[in-house]
Amino acid sequence: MLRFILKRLGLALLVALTVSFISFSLLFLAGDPAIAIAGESANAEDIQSIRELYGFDRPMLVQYADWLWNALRFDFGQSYYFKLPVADLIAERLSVTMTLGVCGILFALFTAVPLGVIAAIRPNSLIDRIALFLSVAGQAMPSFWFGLILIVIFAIQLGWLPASGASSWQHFIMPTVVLGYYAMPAIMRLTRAGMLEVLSADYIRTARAKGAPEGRVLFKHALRNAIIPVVSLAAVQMGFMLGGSIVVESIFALHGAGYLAWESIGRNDLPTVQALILVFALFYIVFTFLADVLNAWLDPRMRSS
Amino acid sequence: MTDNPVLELKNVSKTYTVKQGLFGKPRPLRAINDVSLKLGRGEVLGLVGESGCGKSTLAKILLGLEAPTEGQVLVDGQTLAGQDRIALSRRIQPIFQDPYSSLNPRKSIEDIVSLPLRVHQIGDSASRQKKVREMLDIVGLPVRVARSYPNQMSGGQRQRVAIARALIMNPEIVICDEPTSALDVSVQSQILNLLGDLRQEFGLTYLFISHNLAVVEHLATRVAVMYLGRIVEEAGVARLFEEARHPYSRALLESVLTPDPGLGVPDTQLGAAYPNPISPPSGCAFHPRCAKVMPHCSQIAPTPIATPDGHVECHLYDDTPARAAS
Amino acid sequence: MTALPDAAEITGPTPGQQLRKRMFGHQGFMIGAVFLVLLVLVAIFAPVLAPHDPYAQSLGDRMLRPVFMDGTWDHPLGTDHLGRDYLSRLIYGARISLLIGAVAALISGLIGTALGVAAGYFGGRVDAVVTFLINVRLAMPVVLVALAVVAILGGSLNVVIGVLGLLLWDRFAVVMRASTLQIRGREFVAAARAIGCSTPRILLSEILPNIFNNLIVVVTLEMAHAILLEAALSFLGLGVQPPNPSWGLMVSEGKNMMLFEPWLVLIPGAVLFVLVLAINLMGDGLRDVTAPENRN
Amino acid sequence: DKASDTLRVAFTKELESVDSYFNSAREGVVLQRAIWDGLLYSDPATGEYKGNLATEWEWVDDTTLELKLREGVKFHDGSDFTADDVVYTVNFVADEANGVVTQRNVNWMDHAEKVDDYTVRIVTKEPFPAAIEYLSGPVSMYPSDYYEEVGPSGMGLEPVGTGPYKAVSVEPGKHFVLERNEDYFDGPKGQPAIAKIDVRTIPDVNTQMAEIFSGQLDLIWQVPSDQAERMAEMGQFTVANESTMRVGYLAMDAAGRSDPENPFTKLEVRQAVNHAIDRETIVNELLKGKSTPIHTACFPSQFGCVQDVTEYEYDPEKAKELLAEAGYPDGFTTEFYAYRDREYAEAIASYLNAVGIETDFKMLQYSALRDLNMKGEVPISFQTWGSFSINDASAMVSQFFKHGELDDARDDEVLAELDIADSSIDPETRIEHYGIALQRIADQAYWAPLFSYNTNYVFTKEVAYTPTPDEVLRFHTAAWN
Amino acid sequence: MTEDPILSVRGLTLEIPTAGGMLHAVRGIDFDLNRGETLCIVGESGSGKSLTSLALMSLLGTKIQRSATRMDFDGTDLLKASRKQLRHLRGARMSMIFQEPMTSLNPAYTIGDQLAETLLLHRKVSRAQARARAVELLEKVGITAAESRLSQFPHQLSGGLRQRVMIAMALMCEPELIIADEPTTALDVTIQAQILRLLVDLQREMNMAMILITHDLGVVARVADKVAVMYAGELVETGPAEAIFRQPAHPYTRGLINCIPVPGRTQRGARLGTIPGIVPSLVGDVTGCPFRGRCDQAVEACASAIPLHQLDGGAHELRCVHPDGYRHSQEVPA
Ligand SMILES: Nc1ncnc2c1ncn2[C@@H]1O[C@H](COP(=O)(O)OP(=O)(O)OP(=O)(O)O)[C@@H](O)[C@H]1O
Ligand SMILES: Nc1ncnc2c1ncn2[C@@H]1O[C@H](COP(=O)(O)OP(=O)(O)OP(=O)(O)O)[C@@H](O)[C@H]1O
Ligand SMILES: [Mg+2]
Ligand SMILES: [Mg+2]
Repeated sequence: MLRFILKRLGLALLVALTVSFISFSLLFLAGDPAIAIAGESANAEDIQSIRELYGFDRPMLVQYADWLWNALRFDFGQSYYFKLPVADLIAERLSVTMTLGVCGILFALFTAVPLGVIAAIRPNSLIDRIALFLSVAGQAMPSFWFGLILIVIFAIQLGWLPASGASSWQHFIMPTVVLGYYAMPAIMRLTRAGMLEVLSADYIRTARAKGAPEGRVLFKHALRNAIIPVVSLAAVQMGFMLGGSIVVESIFALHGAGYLAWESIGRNDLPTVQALILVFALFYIVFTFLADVLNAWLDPRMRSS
Repeated sequence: MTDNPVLELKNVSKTYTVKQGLFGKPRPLRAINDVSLKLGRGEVLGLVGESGCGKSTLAKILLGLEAPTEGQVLVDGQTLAGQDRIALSRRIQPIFQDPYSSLNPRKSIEDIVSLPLRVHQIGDSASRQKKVREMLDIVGLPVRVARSYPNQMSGGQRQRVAIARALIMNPEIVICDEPTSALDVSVQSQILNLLGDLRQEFGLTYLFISHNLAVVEHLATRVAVMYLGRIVEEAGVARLFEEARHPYSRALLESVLTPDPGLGVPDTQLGAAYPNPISPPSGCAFHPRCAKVMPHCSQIAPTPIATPDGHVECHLYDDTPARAAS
Repeated sequence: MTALPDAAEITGPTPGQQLRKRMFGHQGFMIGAVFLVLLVLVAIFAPVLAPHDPYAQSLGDRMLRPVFMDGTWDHPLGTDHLGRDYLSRLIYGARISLLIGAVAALISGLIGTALGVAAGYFGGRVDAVVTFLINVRLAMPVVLVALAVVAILGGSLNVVIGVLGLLLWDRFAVVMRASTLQIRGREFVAAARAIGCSTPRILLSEILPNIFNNLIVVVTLEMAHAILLEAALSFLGLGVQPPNPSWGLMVSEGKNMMLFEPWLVLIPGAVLFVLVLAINLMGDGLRDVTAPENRN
Repeated sequence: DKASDTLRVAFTKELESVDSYFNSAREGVVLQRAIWDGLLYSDPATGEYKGNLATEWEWVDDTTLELKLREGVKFHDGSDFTADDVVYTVNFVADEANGVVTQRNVNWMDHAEKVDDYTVRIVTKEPFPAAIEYLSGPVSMYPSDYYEEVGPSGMGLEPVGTGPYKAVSVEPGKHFVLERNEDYFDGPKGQPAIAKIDVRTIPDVNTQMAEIFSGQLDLIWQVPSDQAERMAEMGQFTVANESTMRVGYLAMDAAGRSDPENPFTKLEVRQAVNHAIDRETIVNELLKGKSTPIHTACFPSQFGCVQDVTEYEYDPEKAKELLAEAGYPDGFTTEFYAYRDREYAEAIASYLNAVGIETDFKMLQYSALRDLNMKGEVPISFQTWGSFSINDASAMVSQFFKHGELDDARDDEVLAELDIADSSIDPETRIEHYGIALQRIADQAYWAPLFSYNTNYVFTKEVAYTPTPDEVLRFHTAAWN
Repeated sequence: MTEDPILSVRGLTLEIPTAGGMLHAVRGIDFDLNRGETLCIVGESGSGKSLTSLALMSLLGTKIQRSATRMDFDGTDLLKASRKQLRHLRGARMSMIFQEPMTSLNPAYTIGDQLAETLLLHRKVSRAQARARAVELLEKVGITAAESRLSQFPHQLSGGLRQRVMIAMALMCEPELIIADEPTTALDVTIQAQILRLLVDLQREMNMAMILITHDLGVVARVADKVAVMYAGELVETGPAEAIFRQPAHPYTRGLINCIPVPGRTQRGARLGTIPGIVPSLVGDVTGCPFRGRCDQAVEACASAIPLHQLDGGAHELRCVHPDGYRHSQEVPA
């Protein structure tokens, strides 16, 4: 188990390193950051001096090594735009995004897993069909559009919920739904498919042949096995969600990391964008890593190997 | 024994590295352990042994699907590695166990059977078609199946298709890896009859792998018994079935349940400990299950002892280690 | 000689026939397919169907309401913020969405299939490298990276298609790898090798036909994915550029007046939803009809 | 709201820094006017200059301005405002090495000298007639000890000034809370009426509107015309419209920097572009409010912005003819860049398309477009310029036609005229030479000036506020009804 | 045989609705089973053996329709029993062992948990007592170091061991009837012999009735007291093992016996007997003898209803138009 964790950790680090390099080189091509720093009224000399000041005239690999070295110490440089340390900026905004992500995944799990289980218990029933349609429709719904519709209905027409901001739990309801519903279909399908597969497994028949009551068969014997892949998927989705929070945060004016990313792209604020890509990637990597470890722990076949 | 073997294995070993679990440590697994075998022209060599003992691995090596880690495979006295794989595949053809997975479900029967011809660029399409029809007839399939797909056929019919494909190149050697174990007995007998007929008609040489001793007895001329990657006993079929020497061979024979009511279930006197191929027992790999185990069996690995028509690998038949131990 | 009186009639349908029969019998697939075909026809015949020039602006006729909201039949779905006919723009917009979906899925399909099949078939190091690449790709936040790249290169149809094509290959790789792995273990592949088939031949004529169904399923799903992503990028202003009538862009433009003229947002969003739903229904249907448990 | 004596306002843009020298945003100007004071003050209604932190001022020579400071003024941190603060502030911002982002606002100053505790001299680099305007606008006074200690980033997080409001809470880019400065001196700005200002950044206009509908905001501004119109119709809000100094125009690559062969090097093509666009309709249908069509390369109210130059009326037929004359009977295709107001840019592109100029529309971020512009890779673009609310033509025409990297005309004649106009002290001379330059720009159709912008302010009926034409929200003039 | 049979089945019919129509998987099966007796059901793949066994345990999926004129287990009418009654029967008084030892144990729980569960479900015992019983039974099925096995997971055991665990699990509550569906098909021949022997010994010791399902005639011959030969959903021949093997009456039974090579009996290399053709489809109406298409004794009458003949004075029953299973010269071949 320890061996597994260590190997998995090594892989995670390698992935993180590669992502950081890709994101760095991608944005390296982005054009001249000096102009972004200099602002609207700078002249050519200003820009040249900024270029030298920040070391933009050095070769890319040198700049990358420099950046990476600093990044390892949680120093992602200064935001060109805010003139503040990127790390502080992101740290401050992450809480909103994390809250949103956690709420989103919980929303998805708490709706999708029961639905998937019910659908699997009664395949081809009305509930199953409804759940299936919901999942297809859910995946087809553009989240920006869904968000706008929710605002029109619940904030404007009904006035039940606030349209923007993050100052109370009500503010998180609509963003949570918009962010969470996108992960729902996948989780629901996997739960359903997993349950269906497990329910047709021989050991479920064994449990019934023992005289176990149906509830025990479903929850103790079936769900326990079906839930294992759902854990990984939820982690993957959580990683995606944080990256997908850009759209949601921009619609609901939540000042989270996603919104910061969008604005920073617009402002050519490269250190911030670079750091954010890395941070989002790290989240994905950490979540999948944790999920794998949790999986290994949940699944005795992996635990004991 | 054959002096002029068409196929010969010399000290062949095959080691896989297997990982246990997703990230477990890779460990070596000796699927085949220093095996030597000879196969004479027109012979049927039955290969028996329990699941995981290395039968299929041996078949794959003979088919050139896997390279042996050590040792040589000789075809007509020439090493297999040196020969052109394409040329070789004209002479050795396979029939696999599972007729459901051995045919490409996306191809018509005609495509499947003619594939060897096309690969080896033999004949034009008309002559190939003719040949396919002939072949289908030989294996007892109506010609109209040529346009069908595997999923439209029963298991027995599919196995016939597989046989047709194997024989269309007029091979000398056919490697049959449990060709009937997925079939019902009523179909099994058809396929066994067919294999027997074809052998006579075309003078084929078979390596016939099976775990069903009754089937082996019926078809084979010689039998090799495999245990954990080694051939522990090899003998002519009559000899083996009359007086098997190795305790494992005997246990195998005793386990055969003939349809004789009233005889009851035999006691094989085998231990239940199932060997793990990754960490095989020391000395004689069979010793933990052996009814006649002797003290030195767990320390010294037996070596082959020649018998009139083969060999056996058991300390019961060589007294050197016993003497050495005492 | 052994010609047995074989009573078995070979009457069953071929795999192709079976598949077609199941496809036509699958409700979801048919609904999706009908809608998709309709939308494709609309896209092809856009010049014939569109009542107006989708680019012709008339600043005096801005945001006229659609006919079901007291508008006139002259502009059945009203006009946008520059007085352009909404229906015509929607019709032309179908071209953009479909084009982006198709080409992006094609590009990513090629990349992902090549990687996935190679990983599945060759295993070992190749597999390790491809798996690593997939992990790296999955770790990169798609929307963020796409936005950044589009911001760098400037938004245009080609850039958007290229970026999406280069970003969405992961599912292809994952699915193709798994399918290949499964097929590779089948005995007919071993048989083909024993017969003497070359590796390219095995890949192309033995393996590919068997994973093609799965490929098609992923193609449809990724097409839908690409269309949605394009819309999201355009919505965020970093996708297809005006005056192209991208549906995402239309939602984004309509968004400004959302509180007063919600139909400006609802209509293009609904069309987008229907298109993606149709493709997803089709993909889902395909997945159902080609699922292994349905195979004989 | 009135009950809690808090005015809740929304900003659209994330403000990078509250330190007014380190942001170039309109929002920054708004906070600057609330938190700090300039030495002088310009009455937004009349344009008349008044003393603010300085009470008297006088040109000692062409480049030296002597100011007498107001006594008894205290910074929010309790320290006294003295000549040291002026000297420190001016010397700090005038030093290019300190990286003030709005260089144009400060780089005319060379340094400041202390004469006595309440008298300072500001020395300009060259004769600079617009100095008074700048001193009453963007140049505000910082506490020397505090600024020295915390620097721009500290000032951005915990700003300290003398202004009518003090900042009590700053979350960069997101949320600012200001409180009335109870000790505010009796200056020209007057005493603030509202106790607390709460500014939240809400980037989406719809959300802002949703919030004001649901009573979560009291005032929003920069509301697009369509929405403002609808909100006015609702009757629940006060909608006030004021013009701004921002001018929208098309810049064309007449100098052939992007490609010596590019169509815009031809006068007829540039004239055709000018004729192709229906400024009236755009103003009436899109911008509305107090916007007007513009024909010169500056904002009409700016000093020196003469109006009697060649005007190109909307005439698509003429445009097509001109294109044919230039050798493009079937038109041509060009990249068309823009960085804001996609709606307007799209409308303009559509007008160009109508006369045969096909546009490959490229919406870029400001910095990206500027980057391209400076490299000379932009054939035609839709640009806007707000002159930093400086009511002097130099803030616009001289910015772009003096062969800088953004100058796509590179006309020596224009350059010569502007040089004279910019550095002359004599108003008549200035007007004359700006006139010649502007006439030449119009004749050569280097630009296609289009329209001026306006701003809509929407606030609840509880709020009393009169906007000013310089697009600056002045909290200290707001009150409750 | 005066005592009442523990299990009595009459006219058991199972129908499965499919896309192509109703699949008549099992049609009118009758048999009785006495305490301590072993019944072997033998037949080709797809003949309905597993369905029959699941029907006895009432474990069929909801889709499959079960009907019968009589299905009694020791006085309980299985057809009318409530879910709760069934639950109390299953595992406690009738147990089942499945074919696939690899997949029949829940991978998520330890052997000990799964063994104890059966007892805890039916008897008021403590966990410790349940585990003690588990150890006892594991030892009984020949597993050494049983105590330490309790904490192992199924994947850590080999196939033979798992099947032993399955058997132990089935015996936890000392059931009166044990149904084993091909318990040894997936195992190696040597292990098969061990497991079968174990089953037979335990059955004798505990005096259980057993239904053993298999397609291996060798197994049948060695284990069965009674044999039921199943073909395409029907029992074509039933009777004492001795009788069936000495004098197989039904052409299908004869065909089966002739198919298999028997060392020492069939001539090496000689042609084996065959049954040509394949099993008929059972979708739609099924009339007459399902074997007639493959039968060398078929006559026209085979297409109509088939009578049941009693041989040897009752215990041996044959479902065939020919009273002794052979066509006689006056009958016209079909
Ligand atoms: N590709 C491989 N990688 C690793 N190990 C393998 C591989 N192929 C086979 N083995 C191992 O080698 C051993 C022999 O396998 P092989 O398939 O030859 O057995 P077999 O005798 O054919 O068994 P069966 O009767 O089940 O077909 C087994 O332990 C198996 O797990
Ligand atoms: N759930 C089901 N749905 C549809 N058909 C089924 C179902 N279960 C079984 N069948 C069909 O019923 C028939 C009898 O199946 P059953 O499993 O009883 O056969 P069997 O005799 O046990 O065969 P085997 O020896 O292969 O285990 C087969 O044709 C099978 O395809
Ligand atoms: Mg094998
Ligand atoms: Mg079965």
